[in-house]
Amino acid sequence: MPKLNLDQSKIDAARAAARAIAEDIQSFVDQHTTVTVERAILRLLGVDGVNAEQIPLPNILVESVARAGRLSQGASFFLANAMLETGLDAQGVAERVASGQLDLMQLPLHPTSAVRALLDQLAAEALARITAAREKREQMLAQYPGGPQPWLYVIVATGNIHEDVIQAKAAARAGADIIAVIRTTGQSLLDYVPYGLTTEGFGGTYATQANFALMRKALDEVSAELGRYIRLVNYCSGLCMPEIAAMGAIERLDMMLNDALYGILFRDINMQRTLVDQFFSRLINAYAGIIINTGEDNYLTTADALAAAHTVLASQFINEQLGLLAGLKHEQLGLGHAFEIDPNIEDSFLWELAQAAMARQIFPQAPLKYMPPTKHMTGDIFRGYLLNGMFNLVGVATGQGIQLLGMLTEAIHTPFLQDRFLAVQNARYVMNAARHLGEELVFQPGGRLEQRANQVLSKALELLEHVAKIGLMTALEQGLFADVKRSRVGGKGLEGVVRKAPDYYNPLLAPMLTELGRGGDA
Amino acid sequence: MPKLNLDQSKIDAARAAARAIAEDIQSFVDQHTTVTVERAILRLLGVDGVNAEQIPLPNILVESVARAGRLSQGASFFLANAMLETGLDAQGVAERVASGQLDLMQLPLHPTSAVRALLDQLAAEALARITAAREKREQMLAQYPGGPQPWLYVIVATGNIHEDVIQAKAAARAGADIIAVIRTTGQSLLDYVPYGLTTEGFGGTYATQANFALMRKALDEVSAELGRYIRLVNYCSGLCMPEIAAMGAIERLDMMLNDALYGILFRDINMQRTLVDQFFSRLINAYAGIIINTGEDNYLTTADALAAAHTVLASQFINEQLGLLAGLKHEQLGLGHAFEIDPNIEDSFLWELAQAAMARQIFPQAPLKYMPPTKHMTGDIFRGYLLNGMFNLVGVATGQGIQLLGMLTEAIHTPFLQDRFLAVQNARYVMNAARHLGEELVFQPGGRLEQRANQVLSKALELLEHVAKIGLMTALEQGLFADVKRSRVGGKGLEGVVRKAPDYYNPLLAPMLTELGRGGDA
Amino acid sequence: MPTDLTQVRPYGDTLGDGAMQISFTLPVPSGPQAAEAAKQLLQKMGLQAVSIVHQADMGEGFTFFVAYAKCPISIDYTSVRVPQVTTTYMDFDTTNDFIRRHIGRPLVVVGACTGDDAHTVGLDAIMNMKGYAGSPGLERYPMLRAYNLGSQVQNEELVAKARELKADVILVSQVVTQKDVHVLNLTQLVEMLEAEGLRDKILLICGGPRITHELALELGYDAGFGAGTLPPQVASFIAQEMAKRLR
Amino acid sequence: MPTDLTQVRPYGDTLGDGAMQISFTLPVPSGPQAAEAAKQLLQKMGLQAVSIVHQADMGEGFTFFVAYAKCPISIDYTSVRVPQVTTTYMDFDTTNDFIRRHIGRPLVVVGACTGDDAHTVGLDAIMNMKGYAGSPGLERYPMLRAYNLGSQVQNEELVAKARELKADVILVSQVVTQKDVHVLNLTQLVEMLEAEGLRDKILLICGGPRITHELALELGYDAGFGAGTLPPQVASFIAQEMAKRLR
Ligand code: B12
Ligand code: B12
Ligand SMILES: Cc1ncc(COP(=O)(O)O)c(C=O)c1O
Ligand SMILES: Cc1ncc(COP(=O)(O)O)c(C=O)c1O
Repeated sequence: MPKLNLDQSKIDAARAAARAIAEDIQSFVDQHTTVTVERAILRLLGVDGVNAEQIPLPNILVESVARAGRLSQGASFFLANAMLETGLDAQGVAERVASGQLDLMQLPLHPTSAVRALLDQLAAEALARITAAREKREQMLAQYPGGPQPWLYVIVATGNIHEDVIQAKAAARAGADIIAVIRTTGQSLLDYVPYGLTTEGFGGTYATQANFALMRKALDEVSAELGRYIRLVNYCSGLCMPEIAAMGAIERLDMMLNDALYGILFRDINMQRTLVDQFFSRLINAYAGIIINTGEDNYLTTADALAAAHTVLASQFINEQLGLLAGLKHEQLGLGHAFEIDPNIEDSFLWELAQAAMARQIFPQAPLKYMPPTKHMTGDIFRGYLLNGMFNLVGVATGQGIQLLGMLTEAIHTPFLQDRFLAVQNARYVMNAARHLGEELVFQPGGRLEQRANQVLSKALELLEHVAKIGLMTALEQGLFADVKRSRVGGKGLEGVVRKAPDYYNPLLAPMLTELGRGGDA
Repeated sequence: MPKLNLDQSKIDAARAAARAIAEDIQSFVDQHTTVTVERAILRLLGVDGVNAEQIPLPNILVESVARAGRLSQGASFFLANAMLETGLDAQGVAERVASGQLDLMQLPLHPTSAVRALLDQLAAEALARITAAREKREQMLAQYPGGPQPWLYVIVATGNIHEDVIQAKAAARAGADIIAVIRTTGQSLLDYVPYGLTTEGFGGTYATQANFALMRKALDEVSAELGRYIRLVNYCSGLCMPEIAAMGAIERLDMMLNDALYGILFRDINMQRTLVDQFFSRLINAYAGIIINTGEDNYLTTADALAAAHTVLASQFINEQLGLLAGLKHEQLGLGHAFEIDPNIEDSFLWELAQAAMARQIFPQAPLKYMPPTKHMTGDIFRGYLLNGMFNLVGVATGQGIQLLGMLTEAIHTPFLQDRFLAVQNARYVMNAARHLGEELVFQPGGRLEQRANQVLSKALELLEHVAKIGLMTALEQGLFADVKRSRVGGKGLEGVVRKAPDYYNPLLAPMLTELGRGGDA
Repeated sequence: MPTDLTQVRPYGDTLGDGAMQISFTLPVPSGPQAAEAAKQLLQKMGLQAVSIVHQADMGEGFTFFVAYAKCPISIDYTSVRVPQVTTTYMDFDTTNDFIRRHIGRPLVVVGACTGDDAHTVGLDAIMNMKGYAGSPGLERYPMLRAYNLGSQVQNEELVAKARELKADVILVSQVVTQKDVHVLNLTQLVEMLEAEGLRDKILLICGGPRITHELALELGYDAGFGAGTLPPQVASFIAQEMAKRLR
Repeated sequence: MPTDLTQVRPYGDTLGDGAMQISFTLPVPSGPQAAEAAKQLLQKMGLQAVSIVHQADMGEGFTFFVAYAKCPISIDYTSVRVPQVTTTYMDFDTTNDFIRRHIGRPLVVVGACTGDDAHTVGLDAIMNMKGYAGSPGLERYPMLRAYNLGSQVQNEELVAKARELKADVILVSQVVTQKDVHVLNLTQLVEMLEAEGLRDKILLICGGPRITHELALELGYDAGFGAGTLPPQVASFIAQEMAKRLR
């Protein structure tokens, strides 16, 4: 890969500042739980399904614990207690609670040690299921290895899971390596996860466990047929991050959109809520061997990509450190960035190349997630197709990990089958024709690209050191990211955040952290 | 510009071999004239128009001299003699000959010195006209300077000059720097130049002096309006190379397709004929300040672009040396090459980059003419648009001079207005976005690109040294270029070649050669 | 060859040639029969000289086509009327003066991205202080009192807020249009305003990249603004239209 | 959701949605009226939900449009018949054997790019020794005596040569199609052969990227071969068709 002469001391300092920021947040996280963290635990321990009003049973259970003011002890305690009391399994208990036959909070309490022993056993079973899924992935990857990075990532977004399946299979056949099922607008603000196979969505399809399973099955079939493992992606963000992580871990998703700050900045979700949720969701993702995709590209949809380039880098550092603290390996950190500089600017291609090469060099092990032009796409589909080609060229020349393919109709509609097909053709041509370009290019020492990259690095360092000083929450309050100011107590979902009691228990936490280690090598 | 470490001694040896090849041909050329050379002289001295059967008067005059077996003395001698005899001007004489009122060959002969004195005077007037056109160009270029190279070159090819004018003006407004009016199929095999404004052509428009003038006028208007001088191109090849050069010199064309071997290889024109014709046509182009475009790209439409790359380079060397011998300056040598490697080949983009950078380095002063993908274009217009974009990127990154813009519909039809517009948009985006890329890129020393370029250079040297040994005509007979074997006495137009008599006189030759110098700095 | 504007036809390289480029997908497997079906389909649409220049197998029984054809239909350009906002364009100062003179008080403007739409960039471009493409946004106008409620605002919420703030004008942005969700959202708002007896009291404006003035009128709005709208266009319309209504 | 093949419609992202992409130029100056004219033109063609997603001023009073729309027309795929060469595909050896067995002598094949057409690559691909895409060309077939006359061969010349060589088969390549010059050239050849009483004695085949079997039949040829043709396809046809005729 082409090498930029970057100031290593600044990289180190930036990483240290991000570490400090992340550790500060982690101490807050460690003291809290949320309704969705608790629901995720229940799901992993075996609770699923909905009642007649389509309310998910995990919600009903957690709700009843919360109503009693006992969520600070952890919902799973009451579930296990009820299991001991009734002799039912988790789902049996949940169904009886849902039907009103059982009230979790009215049952006699079994000795804590007995309850925890049961919980530990359920947790072990849950983790075994996740491990099984993970091993199945590893086995399939060994059997059907994919091509070289950048992997080609496309979205399906019809709103109807059955239509999505057709489109996903067609995309895989055309050459896509990764299929993301885009979520319907608005799902991220639901404080529950919808249930079952769904056929109605706007701009995307509901993320449900049944939808995950159906798509996974279809992709497994096509993987076997093509001899190439096709990865599946969904959105682990919004008000239900940990629950979606749990579902994805069980249904063997391979990647999850999962950012520490996205919900706060772009969905006005309360920052305490998101910061706690992201940790547990990432822990699950880490354990499941899922690659997360962070959302730095979103900064550039509202801010100018040249002016705000350093905020992208700063956020990458923060996502990296928070990710490592949640047990993720570098190889699981699909840090995001994007090709969003106004294409009409002279030398814009140079600045894109500089940014992409810089990210590659600063995060050498991360499978960087590289987003295509979106903001400057117009109804001129020919120009759009070309922009996507230049983006693909930068992707292959700088060795990005995950290449989200741009659609020529980005400014018009969610992708048609043919738009996606053309996008894959575009990437395949460019990446094959320039396969080893990265090895052949050297950048002029001290030239425009190097200067630009060092500038961006310096500004990111400045920002990170400032944030480290004031703390991330204050920085968010001051609008230091994405030009958006968010109050510590504003936004959606704060009511779902609970301070852990001394006797709080999450049976999954310890085994996962023990196995994963925490904080990586920073 | 990115620099390849090429073996300079091989470049020098290749150039020396080409020089030897060219000088050998030049000694043949110097001993011959052709019907079209003579017609070109008459045109420059003032003969124009057609008779009732649409036969051009220059043809009628030269025909009558040739019929009398006196062409070896030069047709202009008999014209001037008739002028002295009749007191008419050149056109007056020609018209009377055409109407049968006058027989050039039946007139008493005036003393050679008197005839030559008149010819020298007519020649001086002719050269003054050309110089005036040239100065007008220089003045317009000073007043309306264009943008940086690569200049954007597009074709119009409706068959109808009036429709062409509309399309040319629209293209200029869109951002094209150069307009080429493509010639109708078949014109190159006509041994005369059609006359007047024309509206019927297949795959192109007739090259006539009236068409040249109309288009020049339209482009001058649009140049003034846009404050950017728009260059006009036509085809100075086929059986009438020198006549078209003469017309172009008078009507202020700025560039001419004008190759030493194209007609032989691709139109089966006799080699003696073309080699004599190319010399005089180039002399005129040189004097008129016209940039020639050579046709090496054509090798790649029939041969494989990877395998035949060295024939392109070898031909560039030969065209360079023949051009210099005809008084052209390096700055007038638009040597051709093309982006024609099968795009499905892995690393094809690297090989294109290597070839383009190599040509740039070996011919540093020449405004290289870079042809777009044509052979591998298909009905997939989206893919085509992208290929053209990659071609434009190589063009700007390697500093090509003249960029022929590819059309997304290359495999389908001659360009629609919108195809050309999209092509210009494509180039403008890519070249602006990568304006200084060339200054920032360095190629890995000893890497794939450098190795490839040196290989091509070595093979070209080998070929040139072999051709120098056997002579160019023998090489053409043996099929060493473009896989086509041509006989020295086969093909079209040999009957129009005449060995000069000792008293042969071309009044333009000496003053042009004196002013231009011959052979440049090799 | 001056164009006859009463008979305008697509143009490839010759006036009247009718040239068109078309691409589409058919849910049939790739092959000669697919190409023929594609051709016949275009012929059935009335196109002539249909040439299927490219087909590609997209898998799962779908085939992609690129075609060129000639359209024999022409249109009378001289009689084409565009439903357009007819108020005249006024700049920042003129608009403020106009409101001062003709209305005499600041107008209250409430804007939101409604339903689940979270695309705020367009509405922000119109409303935010800093404005768009060099023109200041509505918040900067002293004679407009502009409230930007942001994204994913439910229609109920918007109506309540409009009532609370005694809004003169409501601005709605709709960017997501898949399955015509924008039509749904926009229609629901009109119905709510009507049900609450507010519709007549409010100048109702919508905007977004797929919104046209024509569509807006159809849906019961007073105006619609599409891609590339600048804030002063909206401010001019508000000022002049409100003056007319309050006259 | 299995596709109903008797009612096939273009597909965007939902079965039956009719989605189509169209681009074209109108000879009218860019602006809202141009966009409206473009839209109305497409509507007049029967398209629905027409959305002009892009327009660009191309100068000289021309405007470029990109549109998406829904095509309400469907086609009965099950009843689509493709005029296709019906002979079966045989490889090199099989074809030679076939000629040996059924005809008993080598067939004489004369090929040319006619008129002003100088595009020899396609004809060479079919005829040259070295062949195309891995298949040997007709010159390599021992049971074919193939003469490639090359480019820009006038029809007179071709007919004369065919007579001289006692050709069984004539192959004509036409690549340039601007202003339908290929139709002109191809038709002229048929007329000449008829005038000379040769038409019935010769198997007449044309080819080129814009040639279809259907077009060839219309023009009075026995077969037409389009883009991507391989030499054995042509050889198979010649062998089987000649056998039938000589039977
Ligand atoms: C930026 C962007 C985002 C950002 C939005 C950030 C933000 N804070 O706004 C993010 C990343 C969050 C996002 C998310 C999504 N997006 Co989005 N996004 C875009 C993108 C790239 C640009 C939009 C934009 O900012 N344009 C610039 C502004 C200035 O233009 P504008 O909106 O047209 O506004 C102008 C005019 O229309 C007008 N105007 C607009 N509103 C109003 C209102 C009034 C009153 C007036 C007078 C005028 C007016 O004036 C403005 C100035 O001229 C477009 C693609 C594109 N290139 O257009 C997709 C696009 C709009 N998104 C799309 C989708 C589907 C989504 C998602 C639903 C995908 C998903 N399932 O996750 C999500 C969810 C968002 C949600 N809940 O709504 C689709 C919509 C498809 C469709 N037609 O239905 C698009 C077209 C992309 C695509 N092809 O799929 N997106
Ligand atoms: C190479 C080429 C040239 C070369 C030709 C070299 C040569 N010796 O053949 C050169 C540079 C000389 C050239 C010149 C011109 N060309 Co040219 N050229 C092309 C190009 C790039 C590729 C054609 C090709 O070789 N295809 C590869 C072969 C293998 O494919 P094919 O021809 O389709 O053949 C296959 C089948 O069709 C079939 N087939 C073909 N013939 C036959 C015959 C029989 C009997 C059978 C059975 C089958 C068969 O089998 C073949 C193998 O599968 C095309 C654009 C493109 N990408 O298609 C333009 C193109 C064909 N050229 C075009 C034009 C206009 C010209 C010129 C007239 C331009 C000008 N005014 O100067 C000139 C003049 C040539 C002339 N007098 O005819 C146009 C034609 C437009 C139209 N539809 O009318 C095209 C489409 C480019 C464009 N968009 O403008 N050209
Ligand atoms: C990290 C991340 N999460 C989630 C989303 C999707 O957002 P939502 O589901 O909240 O609409 C995005 C959007 O691109 C993202 O980048
Ligand atoms: C140098 C040169 N001359 C002439 C032509 C055009 O050929 P003709 O006019 O002989 O058809 C070309 C074609 O590209 C060319 O490259």
